[in-house]
Amino acid sequence: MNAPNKSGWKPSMEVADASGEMVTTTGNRALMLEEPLIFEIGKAETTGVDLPEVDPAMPNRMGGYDREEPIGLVGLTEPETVRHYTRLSRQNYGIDLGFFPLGSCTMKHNPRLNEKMARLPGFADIHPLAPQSSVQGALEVVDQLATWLKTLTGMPAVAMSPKAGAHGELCGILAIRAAHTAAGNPREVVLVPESAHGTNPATAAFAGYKVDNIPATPEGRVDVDALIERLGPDVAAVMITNPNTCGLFEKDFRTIADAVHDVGGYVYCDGANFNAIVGRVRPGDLGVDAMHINLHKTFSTPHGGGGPGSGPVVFSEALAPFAPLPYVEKDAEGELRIVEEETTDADHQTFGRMTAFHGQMGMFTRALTYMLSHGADGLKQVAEDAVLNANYILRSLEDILHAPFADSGPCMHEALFGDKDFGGGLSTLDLAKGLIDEGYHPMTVYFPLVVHGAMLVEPTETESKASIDQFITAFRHVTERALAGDEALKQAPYFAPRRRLDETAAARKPKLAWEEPTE
Amino acid sequence: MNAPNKSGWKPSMEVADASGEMVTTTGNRALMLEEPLIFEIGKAETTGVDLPEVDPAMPNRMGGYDREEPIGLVGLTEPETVRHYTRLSRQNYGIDLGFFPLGSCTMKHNPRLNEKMARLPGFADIHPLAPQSSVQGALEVVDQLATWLKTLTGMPAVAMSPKAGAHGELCGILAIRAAHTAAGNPREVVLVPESAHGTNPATAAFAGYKVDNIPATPEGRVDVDALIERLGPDVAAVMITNPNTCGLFEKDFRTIADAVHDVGGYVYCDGANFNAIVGRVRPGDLGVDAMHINLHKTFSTPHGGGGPGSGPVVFSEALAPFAPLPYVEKDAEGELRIVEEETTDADHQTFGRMTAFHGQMGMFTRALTYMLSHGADGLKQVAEDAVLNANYILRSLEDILHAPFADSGPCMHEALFGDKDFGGGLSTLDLAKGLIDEGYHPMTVYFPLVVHGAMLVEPTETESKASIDQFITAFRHVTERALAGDEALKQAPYFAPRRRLDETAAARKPKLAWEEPTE
Amino acid sequence: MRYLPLTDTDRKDMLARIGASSIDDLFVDVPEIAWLDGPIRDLPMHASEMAVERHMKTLAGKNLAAESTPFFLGAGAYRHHVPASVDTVISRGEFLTAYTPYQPEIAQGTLQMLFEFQTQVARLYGCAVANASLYDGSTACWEAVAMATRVTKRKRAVLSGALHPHYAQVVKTMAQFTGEEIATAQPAITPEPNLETLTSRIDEDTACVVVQYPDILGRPSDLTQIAEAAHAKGALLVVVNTEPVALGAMKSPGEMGADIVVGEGQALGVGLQFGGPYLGLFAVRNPKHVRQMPGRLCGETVDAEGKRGFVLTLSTREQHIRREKATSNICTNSGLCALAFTTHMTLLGEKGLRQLAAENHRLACLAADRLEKVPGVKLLNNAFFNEFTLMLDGKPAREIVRDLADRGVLGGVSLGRLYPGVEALEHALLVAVTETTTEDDIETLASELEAVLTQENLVEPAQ
Amino acid sequence: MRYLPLTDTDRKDMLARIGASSIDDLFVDVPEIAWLDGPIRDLPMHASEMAVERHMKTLAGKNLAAESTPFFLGAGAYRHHVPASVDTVISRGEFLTAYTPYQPEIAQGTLQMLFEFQTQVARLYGCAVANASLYDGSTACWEAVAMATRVTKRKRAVLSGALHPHYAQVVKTMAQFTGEEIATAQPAITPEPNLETLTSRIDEDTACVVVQYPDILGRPSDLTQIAEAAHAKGALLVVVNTEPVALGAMKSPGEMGADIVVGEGQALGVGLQFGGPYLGLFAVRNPKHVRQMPGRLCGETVDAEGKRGFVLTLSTREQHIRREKATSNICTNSGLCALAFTTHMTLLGEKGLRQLAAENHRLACLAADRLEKVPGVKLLNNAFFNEFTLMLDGKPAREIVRDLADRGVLGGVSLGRLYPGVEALEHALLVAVTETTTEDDIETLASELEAVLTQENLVEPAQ
Ligand SMILES: Cc1ncc(COP(=O)(O)O)c(C=O)c1O
Ligand SMILES: Cc1ncc(COP(=O)(O)O)c(C=O)c1O
Repeated sequence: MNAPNKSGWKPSMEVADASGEMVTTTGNRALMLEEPLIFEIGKAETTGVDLPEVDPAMPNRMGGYDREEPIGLVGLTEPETVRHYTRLSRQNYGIDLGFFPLGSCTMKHNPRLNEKMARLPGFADIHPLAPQSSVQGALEVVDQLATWLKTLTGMPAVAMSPKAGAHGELCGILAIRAAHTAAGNPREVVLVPESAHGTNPATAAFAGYKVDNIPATPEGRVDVDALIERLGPDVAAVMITNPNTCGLFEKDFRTIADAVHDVGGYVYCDGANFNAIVGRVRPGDLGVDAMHINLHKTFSTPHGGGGPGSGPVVFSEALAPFAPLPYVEKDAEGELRIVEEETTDADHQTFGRMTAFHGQMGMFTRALTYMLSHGADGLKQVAEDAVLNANYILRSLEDILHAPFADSGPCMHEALFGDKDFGGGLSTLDLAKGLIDEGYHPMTVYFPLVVHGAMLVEPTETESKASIDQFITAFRHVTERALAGDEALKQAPYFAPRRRLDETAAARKPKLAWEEPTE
Repeated sequence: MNAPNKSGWKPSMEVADASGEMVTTTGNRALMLEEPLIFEIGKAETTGVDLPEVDPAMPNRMGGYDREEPIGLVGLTEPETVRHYTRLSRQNYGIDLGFFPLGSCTMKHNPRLNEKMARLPGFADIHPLAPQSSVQGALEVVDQLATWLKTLTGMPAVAMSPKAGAHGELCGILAIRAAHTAAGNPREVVLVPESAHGTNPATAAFAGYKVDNIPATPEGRVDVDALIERLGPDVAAVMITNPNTCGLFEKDFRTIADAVHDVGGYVYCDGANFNAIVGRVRPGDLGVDAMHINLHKTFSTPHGGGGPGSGPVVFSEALAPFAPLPYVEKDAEGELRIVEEETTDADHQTFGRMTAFHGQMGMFTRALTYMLSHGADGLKQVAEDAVLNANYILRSLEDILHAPFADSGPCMHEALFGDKDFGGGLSTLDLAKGLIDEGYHPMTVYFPLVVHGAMLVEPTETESKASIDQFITAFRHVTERALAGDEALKQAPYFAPRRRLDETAAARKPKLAWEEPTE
Repeated sequence: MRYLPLTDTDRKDMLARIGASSIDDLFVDVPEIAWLDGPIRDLPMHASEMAVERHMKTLAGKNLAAESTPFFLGAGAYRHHVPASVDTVISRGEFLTAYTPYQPEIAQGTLQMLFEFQTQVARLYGCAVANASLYDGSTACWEAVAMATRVTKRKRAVLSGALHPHYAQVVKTMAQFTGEEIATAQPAITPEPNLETLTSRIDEDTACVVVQYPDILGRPSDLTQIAEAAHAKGALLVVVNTEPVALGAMKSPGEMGADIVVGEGQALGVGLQFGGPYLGLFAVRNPKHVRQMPGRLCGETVDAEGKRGFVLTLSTREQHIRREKATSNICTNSGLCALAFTTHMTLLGEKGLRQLAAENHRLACLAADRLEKVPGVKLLNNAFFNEFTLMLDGKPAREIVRDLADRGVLGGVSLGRLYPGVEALEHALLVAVTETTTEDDIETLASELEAVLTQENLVEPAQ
Repeated sequence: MRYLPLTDTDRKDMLARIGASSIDDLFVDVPEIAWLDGPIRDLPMHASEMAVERHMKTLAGKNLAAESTPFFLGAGAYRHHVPASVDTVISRGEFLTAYTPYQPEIAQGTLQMLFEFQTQVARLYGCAVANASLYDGSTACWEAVAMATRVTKRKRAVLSGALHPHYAQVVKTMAQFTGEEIATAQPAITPEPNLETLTSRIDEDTACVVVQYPDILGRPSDLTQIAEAAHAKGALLVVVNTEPVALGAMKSPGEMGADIVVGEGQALGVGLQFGGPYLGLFAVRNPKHVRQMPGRLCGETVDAEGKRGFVLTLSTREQHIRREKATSNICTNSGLCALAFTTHMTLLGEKGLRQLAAENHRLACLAADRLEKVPGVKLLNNAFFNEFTLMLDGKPAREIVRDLADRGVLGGVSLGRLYPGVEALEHALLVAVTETTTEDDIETLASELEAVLTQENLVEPAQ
């Protein structure tokens, strides 16, 4: 492992300590370790598994398609493998390490019981096409989770197969499109607020719709008048995030929903922020027709550095018949079964299949475990504590930072700030990088787009008051430096595994796979 | 978590970066995070478990011994707990992070299959006193492991219950004492070489023997003449480590053994270094009467920051009858059973019980998994690679470091150096601390006592050549600085979570438990 | 509650700081109509870890785990032995509890692993560039079709009849809304795929032709021939692979001229998981196509001190920058599954992957030979890797699979399950064999299959 | 082989650098008589992970796991629910694969956790200082006796008859070699321990009196009374506890005057593990005794910059410094088990531990009430925490335990197992009840016990 001069680290780049006296030749700094690429340390002939040697005389019935050229892979033994990934992992920040207030992403604690349950062979080691009598327990998980989701949202139906939030959005919009099509006209436009997450317009476009933006009011909510103004027979749906990405509850959601329904449109609610209201508010009571739920946000399944997620979609009566295949239902004998075939009665006009199998089972077991752990009372407390923590942060920083919607009422699960008044050309990005040095993962920056230099801080309910207090202290400190125009902030982070990375260079001449250096 | 001003970190102790420009208020340095004590962040009323509230009206049959005063414990919720220990863990070095050449400690890779097998409920969730018919698989593990150990060592018997190496030594010495006692006289003295591990003399004394030292020859082996000279009817046993703690094979072991046997004494071999010869040499062929095997060294069970270990002891025919209780044996029907009662035939004159139950089952499953993985061929390769790596290090550093036994022949599993010729008052300790900055765990220092400023480097077989090459480069670099008397080394480490710690102050006024600060 | 650190005192103090008199004050913006008092009814209250664990274990206990039975299912999801260290790696909190690497200075772990993953996938597929993962093979397949329409500016996709039917359905589902025209067919039950029929369907309007390799019946095809036919008409060849282990023994699609190669990666590192989460792999042979790719891409760069580092790059293709003009709407992908895959692949390496593939093929040959000997069973395939199609006499294969399950054998996937209602296919059984299959398992399947087939032919069942 | 990174090329290159012509050259110092050619016979060759996993799972499958059956065993090893996060913590490579913290600058993780552990144990036991762990409760018990002889410079130890017999045996084993005189007795089967008998055995030569609390029959005793009697003669009181959960409800030994408190810690975090690895706890009430303690101690200090940090301290007591004059020969202890214990204890906290203890006692009371109703069963104890002694009519309890096991119930530990051959004790059954016991389990035990006892009284067995 760690051959000299193999990593990006060049021998000439010695590390100096504060006094400038101490240097290391390895590039390591005690427990902050450099690590080369597997291709720099692995070998084609090394392997970390023990399998029989390939016998060329063995029967070959592959039809003459033998792979003769080297594939170009390298192997590591198990000790090298464990060390490689352990060293890499130590260059990462995670919730387990500290506060991770990434707004809109809901970085809450991932309970370890969930992980343990998902690994039971009875869940992890069953095939999606196994005879259904042999997987009744798995189907019960799907069914119980579906029941929780329907009850919590107050909606009559749920599609379990979507693979993440954006896939759920797609599911919802496709159901809407199918419903319109069944009624004779798919319509053309989906209305999306300016503050919406990028997946909303992208999804609508992916499903073949034109996207029209709806402006926000100065108080950070959807401009209801502008929206109603825009409604018409061409509008297939509106997609509204509630609580919205400014962290506010859309008070007029019901009014909007009624107006949309009046013109024959459907209401899609982006439920990524359901964690703020779970157990306290049922979207079904607000006129929602379809809403995805990110199990990896509200229901604590881990983000894993970018997935997997899971995005079940709850549906109103109107859209339920159009839900995708497959789904789980109870037959006459009370046995659960997976419906995989299209049927063509009025109750079942499915828009089809969105993915090969039945959804993110591994996430279902985790989410159900989480729900059973909290129960109805605990989930309500989850929403309340998440909202309390966010308001506490909002009110503890509004005096020093620009808080554009501070007067719009309490925030929900996240607090939004802007970059006004920073000195010396300093930006939101500089403040974020300053927080890295303080031991935090920065908040979401430059989103939503409606606020200049946006900083979206979402604490979640799994953060203690002491943790939040320390964060506020650090955040105030870095903000003061930004306001004072402290030049040093421009170079932050100083202590992370890497200083600021050149993203422009990366995009200009993309290097997306390793190649043997030509020497 | 991480309340400000709670950890040892004082707000005044800001961290400065290399340029002296960047400071943090939290004391954190990006991913190197400070962490307070649980007593500073936990609360008596906080808990990370969900159990029913205590009902004071509930029946109480504890006889009036209710605990009325507060215990003084604090709790953390699960998110806080996982974060607390994750942050602490990141202040630790382990094999998973990098090279850990701690001589005599055999820090080899801990295969993850071992961990997985040890956690199977069929092994982890069975009671030591469960009816024996319900734990036949567990007894098979003990029996199979015993067979491996006897076969690998070429010895006829093995006691499985000792809990670690030192406990194994005790087991061996007690058996020797029992054998002598049975023969009429326990004798008085145990001979121990100067280079022996501290547990050897401590054990002999713990078992009621006087300890006499045997000197070493200039080539780093036991002085055979001096030893034979000292032999007599008062000598109960000699304890010899082979390969010894200078990393050399005791060539004259057999001669010594014969001489000891001639005066009616027994030969105890400290088998902590069995990893150097496993699969290649059977101690039984060398005249050993008793030898412990550290499963946590040779057979890869993890050290866990100080244990648990496991120290089975193999016995010669002469000592076998005196082995401790309990042991596992096959009855007439081929069923395995645990023998817990003293019997009094010639074959069974047990010296008694050393520990409550049957030994370190959790380590047995791991060690057996390891043995089955390697097989007889793999274990031989283990020894060979361990020895090859050590000699490679010896020969790559002997030109620059004092290598007192470089001419004594090849080393076995570890290479020993001394501190001669360092400049500027620099010591072995300074060199060790310099290696910390380079990203390594230092070798064993100041042991064995026979070499001044000893540095005992044990690479083990699970290190790649690239890893060792990089270590050699770094070690040479730091050595050059030591030879040159580089003052900066005196302050190392610079990059670790802590700079050098004041051990004298710790011992002078011991603070061994947390106390609420009186303010 | 064990996951909620705030104490009642904390809550009171915090409300005071906020200036709210109760938590309800913070929900004032919720219209009255949506207020609930008390926890939502019809749901249980919170429970201890022990109680929840009991509940979940009871459910798990109602499933027949593959490890505890002779097991021959494939059809797009393969059971391989996953080394224990893979779970160690993906359980590291720093990987498990991280988000998408938006702050690269403290996400080099995820980023470097993705760069390595991309390189491995590209090489496995014989391509230039792979992305950082999509949801699964089936959605990757649709993304490939969509990309092909962007690249060629044509709207028609020709799907091989031997493409996994679920994949074909996903493509058709999407296409019905977006205006692509999808030409598809049912698989022809023949010992070798009929490439002529397929290539004859390619025309000047064809954006791409989509072929599975090995196909749903386990048959390999000469992709070179299809590539030539497609390229001749200016169409792209999209190749789908559902068993990456096959590419440890068989020529890569890239080598044979595929333009886009997509697939399912669960076979390495991820496991069966009842169908998800899985791992969508996506690669292109021509680096020029990179800017049309969907999903995240990790690229190499340097930091302010000149040290090598990695970042997410070319994000102007993506929804968070490009919104309605993005190449895909995907956001969260399959990061942790990619980590599991890359860890497993690193453990294998070139040598281990080739050995693994050889061992799969060896056992599959053994199984094919043995099963062919069962009266009433015919082997369809001329060639296969680790999965093949058996034609069974008597009742539909779907029922035979159930009969086998009643005897404790998970004997394969019936085409009847995959193509419900299609009579022509209902006697076909797909049998997959991997390194986890023992010779005893094969023997058990053979004898139980024989028993089931024989029993059926008796007038009065023996039982 | 998967754990060996050297390639044959590496080996050749390295031999060349060393100047050896073959690996055998490096073993020249091994005398010929001990040379072996080829791998040792009679042992299998290396095997794949999959093969080894199969083998081990087969062995595991032959054991009846406590989780899968009504389970009532205790007698020094208790089954409690261990939160899932404990395993997450102890599986962190930085903890799992570290050594004893000899280099404190890069071992603060282990050191701080040990400091916290010591504090928790000291408080639980009502003591001033606890060490960083010993092997298990039984060896800790011997260490306490040995320490008492050092402190008092006397050689006689009085052991309560109701001390766990294995613990008493360990003490006696050691004492036979080191010259201590051990006065012991068999437990008297009485509803309360007879302290008079015990205290009457203390004299001017007594170094310590050793009492278990609650004792082997589950009975608590008034330690204050024994402490007074001991102290009156200048002897120390050593108290042994095998169920730390009890101290969440019951007065601590330290509060009642114990001088040395030792015990088994497996009940928290560690699990049953068929008897090991377990966790020896060791604490002293009087800080003056610290320098006579065995084992490692972690202490607070500061680093060169004045930051708080932790180190192993007072090592002049230990074997690696003091050699034959050390207070104990212990080196490797139970570090990772201490981590499991402290993590579990941190999750519990004062509140959770008290709740856990209350729940254990509640269920134990329920069980005692129910089991007493079984004909032929009498409850011995006047008082108990979560374990009590039943006196059974008919055949020896040891056989009844086996009969129950045949019926799938692990019904308790018979005194016959613990004191083989002692007739006076053979009808006693120890029954332990924890929070993992359900009311159904209790009902099952009651009815099966009734069935077993009844059956036995029939002339012809019903079965
Ligand atoms: C408001 C909002 N909508 C949608 C999404 C997309 O969800 P996913 O990433 O699961 O596809 C996100 C995720 O960041 C989000 O924050
Ligand atoms: C040579 C030697 N002997 C004995 C021991 C003691 O073994 P343990 O720590 O398992 O008690 C050690 C451990 O370091 C050792 O290196």
